[in-house]
Amino acid sequence: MKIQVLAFGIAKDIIKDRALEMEVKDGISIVALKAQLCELYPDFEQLRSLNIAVNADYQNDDFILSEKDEIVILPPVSGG
Amino acid sequence: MKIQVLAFGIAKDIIKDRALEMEVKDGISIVALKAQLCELYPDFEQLRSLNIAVNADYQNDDFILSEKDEIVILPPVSGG
Amino acid sequence: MIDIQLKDQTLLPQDCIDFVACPKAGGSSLFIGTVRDNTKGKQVLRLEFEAYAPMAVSEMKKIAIQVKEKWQAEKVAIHHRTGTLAIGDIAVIIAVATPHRKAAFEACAFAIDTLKETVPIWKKEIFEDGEVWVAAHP
Amino acid sequence: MIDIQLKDQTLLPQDCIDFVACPKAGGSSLFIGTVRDNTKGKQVLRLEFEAYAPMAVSEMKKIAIQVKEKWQAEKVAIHHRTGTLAIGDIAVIIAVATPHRKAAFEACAFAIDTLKETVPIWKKEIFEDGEVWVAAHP
Repeated sequence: MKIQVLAFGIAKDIIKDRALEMEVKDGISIVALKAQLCELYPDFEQLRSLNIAVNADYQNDDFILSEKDEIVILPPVSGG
Repeated sequence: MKIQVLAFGIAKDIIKDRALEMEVKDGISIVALKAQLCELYPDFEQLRSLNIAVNADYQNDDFILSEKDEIVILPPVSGG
Repeated sequence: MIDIQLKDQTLLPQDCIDFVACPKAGGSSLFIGTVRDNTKGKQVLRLEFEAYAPMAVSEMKKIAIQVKEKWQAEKVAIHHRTGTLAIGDIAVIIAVATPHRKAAFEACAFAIDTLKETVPIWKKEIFEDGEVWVAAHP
Repeated sequence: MIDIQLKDQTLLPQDCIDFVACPKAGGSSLFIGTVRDNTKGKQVLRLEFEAYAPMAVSEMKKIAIQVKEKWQAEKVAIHHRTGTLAIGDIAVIIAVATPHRKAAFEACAFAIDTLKETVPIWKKEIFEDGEVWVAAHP
């Protein structure tokens, strides 16, 4: 399936864009998506943490993604 | 010696005035003054605490008072 | 720097915030104490605060100096009200700016706790059916 | 009651103070986070804050709800800035009103600690000689 992944903060600098279209296997899990992202952009492995938000919520590594989800790369947050 | 003692809060209600003139023995200590006050006004014994300030500062029970000191009865404070 | 005020006019949090604002400090903590509408469920009509002014100011100064020393606070403001206060009025404001936020909270909590123990200010609660000097009796 | 704001305009402490003011609450605690002029001794020129807005707002709401439940807070305000901030500008304000003051400090400290861990907002420090996304790397 084809998914759109949004990026913020340093993730935007790493992919050099605000969003990324990716071809992934159907029913991919978050952990597998992270692995695929790290393969495409090894700089992700240097971060203190890497989370994926789905529809504006944190989800665990085993969460299964679908095409209609809003998927966002969350590098380590630093608000406040 | 003759001393002037100022009162605030409930102490003012107990002595029914803002100040009190007292005849005390020369070189009286704070603890002795407190005893004399409690004898004159037994209501002081009902308070949670009773402190005497000398020249706008806390002093211990063994502090010796003199005529020129500014002496103030401090009932339990409740600011804030 | 320290700003101590004891006055019978409305206290303004913004004054304290402006005073402690400081480019070296990353965080400031404020405590604002207001007049509650009840004590143990009994409706309070108003409060009256009385202070032994010279000593109250000097005890508040001592607290501010301790806060500066113990928590490396850049700036400390302590403002306390006197006179008659209505429900919701501000009785006290404490503001502390420190380089790191954990210290700001600790310092601010220490300041209000100590103020309530040492500063010669007394408050009387006025109820429908009488009045009470707060905390006078055990 | 809860007031969550994420905006690219100046944050006003008085707005938060007014929001949490409440006759049932005897005390409110505020935290004001400002832009420091240096990081580890290195001069900061300005900060840029970026947020994943819908999730940032919903995570701030979660914090406010937790604060209300854990500390019986009457009112909670969390305002966070986005965009470009100069030294001394306010990045975040948290205000909590509780019936008793100890709870107000604890709740306010919890809120800012949690915000820094969970809310998807990122800040970039701009120095003379470069820029850094804060806390991105170990």
